[in-house]
Amino acid sequence: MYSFEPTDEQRMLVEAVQRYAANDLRPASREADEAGELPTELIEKGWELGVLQASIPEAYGGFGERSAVTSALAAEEMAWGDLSAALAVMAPATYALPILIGGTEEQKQELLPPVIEAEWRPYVAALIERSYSFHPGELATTAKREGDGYLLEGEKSYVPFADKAPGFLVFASLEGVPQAFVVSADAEGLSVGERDQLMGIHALPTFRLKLEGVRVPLEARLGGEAGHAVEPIIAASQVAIGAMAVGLSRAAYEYALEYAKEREAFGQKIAQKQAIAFMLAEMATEIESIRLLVWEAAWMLDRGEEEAAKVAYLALTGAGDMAMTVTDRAVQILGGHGYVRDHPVEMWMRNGRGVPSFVGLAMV
Amino acid sequence: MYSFEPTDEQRMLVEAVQRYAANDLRPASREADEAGELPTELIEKGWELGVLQASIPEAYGGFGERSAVTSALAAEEMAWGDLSAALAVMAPATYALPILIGGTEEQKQELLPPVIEAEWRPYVAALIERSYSFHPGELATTAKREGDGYLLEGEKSYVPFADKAPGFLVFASLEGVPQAFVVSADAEGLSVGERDQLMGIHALPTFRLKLEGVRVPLEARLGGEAGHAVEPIIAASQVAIGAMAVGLSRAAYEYALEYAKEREAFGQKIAQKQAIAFMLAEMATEIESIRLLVWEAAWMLDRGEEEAAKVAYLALTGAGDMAMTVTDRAVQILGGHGYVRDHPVEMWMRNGRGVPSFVGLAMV
Amino acid sequence: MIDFEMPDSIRKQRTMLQSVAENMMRPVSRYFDEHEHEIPWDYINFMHEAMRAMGAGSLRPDEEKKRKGPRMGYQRLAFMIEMLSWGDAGFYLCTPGGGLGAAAVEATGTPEQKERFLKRFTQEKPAFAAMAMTEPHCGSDTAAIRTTAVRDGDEWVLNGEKIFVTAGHKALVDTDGFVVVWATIDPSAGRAGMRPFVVEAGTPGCSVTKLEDKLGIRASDTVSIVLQDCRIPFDNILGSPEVEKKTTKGFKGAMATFDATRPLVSASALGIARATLELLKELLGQQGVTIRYGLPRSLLTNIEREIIDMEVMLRSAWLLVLKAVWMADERKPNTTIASMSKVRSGDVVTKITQRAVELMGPIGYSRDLLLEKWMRDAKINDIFEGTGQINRLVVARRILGYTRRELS
Amino acid sequence: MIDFEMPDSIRKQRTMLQSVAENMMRPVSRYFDEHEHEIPWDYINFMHEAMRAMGAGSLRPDEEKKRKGPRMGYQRLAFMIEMLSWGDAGFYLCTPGGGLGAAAVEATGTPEQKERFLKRFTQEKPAFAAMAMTEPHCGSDTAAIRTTAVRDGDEWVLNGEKIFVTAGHKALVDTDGFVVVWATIDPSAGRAGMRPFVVEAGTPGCSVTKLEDKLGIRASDTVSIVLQDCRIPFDNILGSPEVEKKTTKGFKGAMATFDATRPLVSASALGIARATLELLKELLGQQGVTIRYGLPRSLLTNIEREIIDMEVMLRSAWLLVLKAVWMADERKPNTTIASMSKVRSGDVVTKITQRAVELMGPIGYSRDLLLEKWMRDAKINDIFEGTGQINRLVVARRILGYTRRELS
Repeated sequence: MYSFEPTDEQRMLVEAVQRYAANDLRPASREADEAGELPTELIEKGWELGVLQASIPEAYGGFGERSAVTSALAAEEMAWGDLSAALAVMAPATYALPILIGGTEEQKQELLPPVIEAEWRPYVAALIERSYSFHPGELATTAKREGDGYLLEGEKSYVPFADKAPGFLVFASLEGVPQAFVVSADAEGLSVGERDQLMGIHALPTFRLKLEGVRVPLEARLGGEAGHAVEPIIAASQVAIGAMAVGLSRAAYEYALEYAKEREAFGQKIAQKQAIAFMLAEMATEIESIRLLVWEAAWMLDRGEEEAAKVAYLALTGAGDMAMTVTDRAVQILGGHGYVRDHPVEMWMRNGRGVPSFVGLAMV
Repeated sequence: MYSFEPTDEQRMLVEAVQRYAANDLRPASREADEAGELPTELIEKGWELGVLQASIPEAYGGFGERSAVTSALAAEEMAWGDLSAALAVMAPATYALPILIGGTEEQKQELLPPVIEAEWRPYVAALIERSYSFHPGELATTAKREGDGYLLEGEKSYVPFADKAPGFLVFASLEGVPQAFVVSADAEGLSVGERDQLMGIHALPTFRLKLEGVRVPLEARLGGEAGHAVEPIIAASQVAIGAMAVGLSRAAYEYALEYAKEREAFGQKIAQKQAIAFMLAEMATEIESIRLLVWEAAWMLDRGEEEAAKVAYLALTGAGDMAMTVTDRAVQILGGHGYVRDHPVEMWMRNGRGVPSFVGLAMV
Repeated sequence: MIDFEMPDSIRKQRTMLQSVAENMMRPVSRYFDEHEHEIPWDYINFMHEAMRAMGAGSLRPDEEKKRKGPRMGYQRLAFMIEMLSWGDAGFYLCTPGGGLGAAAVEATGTPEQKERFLKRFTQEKPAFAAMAMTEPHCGSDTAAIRTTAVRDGDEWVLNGEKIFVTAGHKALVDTDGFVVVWATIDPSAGRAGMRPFVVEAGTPGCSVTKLEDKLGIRASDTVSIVLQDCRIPFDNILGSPEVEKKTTKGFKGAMATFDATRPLVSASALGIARATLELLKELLGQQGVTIRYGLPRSLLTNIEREIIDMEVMLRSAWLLVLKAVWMADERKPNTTIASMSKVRSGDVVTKITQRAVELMGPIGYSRDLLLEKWMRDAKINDIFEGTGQINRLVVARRILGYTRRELS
Repeated sequence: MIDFEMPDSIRKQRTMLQSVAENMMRPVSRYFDEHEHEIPWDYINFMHEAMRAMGAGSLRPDEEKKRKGPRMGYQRLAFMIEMLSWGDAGFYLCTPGGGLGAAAVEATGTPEQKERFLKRFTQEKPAFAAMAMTEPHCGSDTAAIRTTAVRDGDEWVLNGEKIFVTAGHKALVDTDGFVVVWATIDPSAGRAGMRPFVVEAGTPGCSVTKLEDKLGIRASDTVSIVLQDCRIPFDNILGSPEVEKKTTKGFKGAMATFDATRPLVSASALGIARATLELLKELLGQQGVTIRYGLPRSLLTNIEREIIDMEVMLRSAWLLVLKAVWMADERKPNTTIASMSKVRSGDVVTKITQRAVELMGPIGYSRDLLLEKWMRDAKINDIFEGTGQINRLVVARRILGYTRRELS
């Protein structure tokens, strides 16, 4: 039966995240963007909200059940505060959730508690590669079966906190099929390269990660010898990035709306001009519709529907366009004020353009 | 040196065509659309303006030099009056101009005078085929060298006046290369099929044309044994259709503009609303920019520039989008009145959508 | 709980209606497009019988009261309209029963009026109801209507002209139906003077004066109506019979109707959009063109990119419709999202149908396929029940908290 | 005669400037983007020398008077600006010479004023001029400015604050330049009271108070200026020195400046767009991706379709610019097409740059390439010299024949 009403529990979580986003993330976001880093306390405070922990069963150190819908609601709200910070706080999910989704019982028991029970530590996935046409279905990084293990070769990029990550989940092509491998930070042949210089998400440090003949044992492969399906993991990331794009777009839209109601020109508030008012109406409509699409994809993921992968992809596609259009228009509505760094809209536009390339940086 | 000013001669021609378009074509267009045919006198009156005749040198029965720029100016103006009628009046150009461009001296001397010196007679090109991905570079209709001639096989569509055409210029693939062949209406194996039922240009009767083992002599091939380049012919058609799309779009834009200045709502003229005024401003801008692109392509054609084929293609691409956007918006501005057939804008929208598919129906 | 599961009852209804669409509509779609002003009686009679048999007397969610469980009348209606419009949007508008007229009675009438006016839809013969709002001099500016209603004893005397009345001919001439006519009881009062009146078929002084020739939805009639000293009973004024001058209750009634009907009009739009997208994919499939999902845009073909964009548009717009009708069923105020759904679905269906025609080239443009018809049918959705511009205004006012005066 | 042939003189100028762009700008583009507020003196000094050597003292078409043949000063300027912006739009805005300030003097000054204020651009040291219009409380609403100019004997006393002054720091602090300040001589007169005043570097009471941190064009400075009892000579009021109250001549002067400069700003926008499109094609070419022209959209790849659409947009927008400057050179009124060119080029450059970043995926988003910088640089073109919205208003008023009052 159709319903668009979050549960009371979800509502409470969203409210808690909203408080954090409004009171902690938003005020810190500009400085973090300029400095290129986030205060550790800020990340830890977000981590303590327990979004990921609530997605992991007690058996593995958490206190709940994974719900992509719930996490998507939280992710949207956190990204409303600041996208870089949301990606930072939720970074360990990119390591933990694939293990939960595709790992063997042993892997879950061994690998999840250290991530979940501790303070925030950046165990992260390494998925993205530097190619104009990068997509998770076809990886240049390779895994080869060799003796009683696998040999990993390649280079990753956009790996958050690679400089201090204790462990990685490295995605590599094994006989043409993308598979994830657990790699410790001190594995031989693994080295952290340059920090990525990107247009946006400046506050999130991401790095290149080189894998030169990195050997991992058989049990490092997610799902063990049998491996795992990669589609649900990618879909979980598309939904997460989609939800964050919605939060980011809402931030820009709301900011532009308030500005337009304050700002006067030609003897009226600029919001009273159809040109501005219609832009705002279209932004609101776009956000609401893509938001529902993200929810639907999340709901399908939770149900394990076959179409989930497709709908998650559609949601991300729509979210990428939405984020670009909405943030661009927010800058436009602020005019010259939108172009200077006194207001956050230019940052949101820089962050927004990255949405289609961020798959792998978050999971729900 | 750059200049955007037509010559005095061009201006006079345009003015004559404009009078015909406004006084003859426009008043007749709705009835012709509903009836599915054009009064013969109407076509003949347009023919007497001599647009094509002025493009053909005296040696071949005409009285001028081909200028794609001049013809584009005329085509735009005529299509402003009515697209179907413009295509009808200029239909013989689709036969004559390729002969002028690619024919041998003998072909020109033999084939052009009967078209040019007489009253309007629908010698026409048969280029388009019924395929979703039709394009002139790859034809399903084939020509095979056989004995001392060629054997043509295939089916054409969108052939104007095929039921009364005395002769056709049939485009067929000869060893993978598109080539044009002169085919008489009474050639064996040639038969006129059903009339095409299209969304728009109802007043222009177009037909399927079947070629079942049609034999033509060697000299029927445009350019004789050596053949001819097809690119300049296609480019000439892209420019012609582009110019007509500009005329059509101008008609819709101007009509919507006048309507918006007359129509009141909420105590104001609707043109005083930014939503409407901005649409009109964008329509005007779009038309002006694509118009210049069509002109540039025509100018390149006249100069025989290498890039002409590419720019003509770009112009047609832009013209197709322009025609759809502008005519759709014209309907939108008229609202309910735009949706009923009392006003011409719905017809222009139907005609406008066809632009990307009309290459072959006109030449400059 | 956020839930996207289709209820069984809706799933079953869809299956049944799909068969109606495939068997009773699609085979004759082209015929009725080319024979404008002929009436698809076979479809009308069939639908009338079917709806009677099912106990559903009209296109309105009133049967809800009798059922247990959560209300989902508007949801059911939205799915019904979507599927009928997937079949043929012109036919859908010929579905017997109340349409917009009944929706107005439903939204603003008293229980007695509902009984009196709506029961005809469950009688033996099919009947139609229409809504008459627009006038020649005013399009979207519904507050500027000039049709007057003057009280004369036990009657109202109506004078004026209405245009663009959908199914007006069927409501007044072809069946024993009615038209809801919006008229002013006080021309000096603007919106505050507006009231809805029911004018029944056969009422002297009410005549259909023009049958429009249209771009699309040709199976459906659109007419002009002239009211010349047209007398109707006093209690044909919908709602409270007291003449409350200087309030905008009447107007708000009209608006309430729009809140209820806009998502339904949106559903109709998206039915056309889905039909188009499905046929497009089918035709391309016949040519060996398949769609790969999951790739970045830089690796897609243009057709893949267009189809994927269409799927995003269609699916996300449909969710707006679904949320809007769910809110209506839940009795939550849904003005904003109702107008959002109309904005989006109007855009989506015009874009999808216009692109589909282009993508199919010379055959897309031909009347051999229904794509070109659907493009023509589609455009009405950006226009009627509030143009895209009017609905943007409604959304903008809501999100900005502006009155009509502050944003016009 | 309709003619699209590039004059030889422009062709030569382009070749030379392309080499400047490739050698002096591109190699340090990234450096100055990442070191905001550093000044690219090498480029400035080089350009100053080069322009002096060529006898062109500023970015203005005044040298025309001395030449024979048809005027083409604005055309030359447009090509120059396009190519410099192809190199780096931030650098282009640091080109010594007049910029918008000189354009205002050129458009509204007397011959004496032109001589007095513009000659500095041909002196040994580079100098800048800027235009100060916008104020904190008003963006596009230039008629609402509050900066006042009060006559006091032989002087004007200026008070007020100006923001978003492009190159204001270079004009007032770094070189011996000037700023054209728009102020009102009669606050009750609205537009009719507005006049342009020249405030030279070093004038007491004029100070630069803020250096903006920006999204893009970081090599160029954007500042706030405060005028506090700033005294300037009486004949620093541009144009006729008589104080003509209650006419809008002053304001029209500003508008005339915009007519002249909008196509030039558009040219800058399209320089960025061309740079982007060329780099995009080059990068794709390196990956073995080529573009096929001549096919219907249904046979294109998405990349081909996007590139082709970009080429259509860029080429057609450029023709608007070209026609606008040709009209300026021909002394034909070009307000409409000047604003059209601005509308279109603002759209085109934002679309092309934003799509290019997306199409190049993770590397498009990275600062390893200049694409992301150009996307940031590009956005200013939809904002300064009249936003896209303001220019749509200008076009709409012109095509509708409406006054400001009729359409606002």
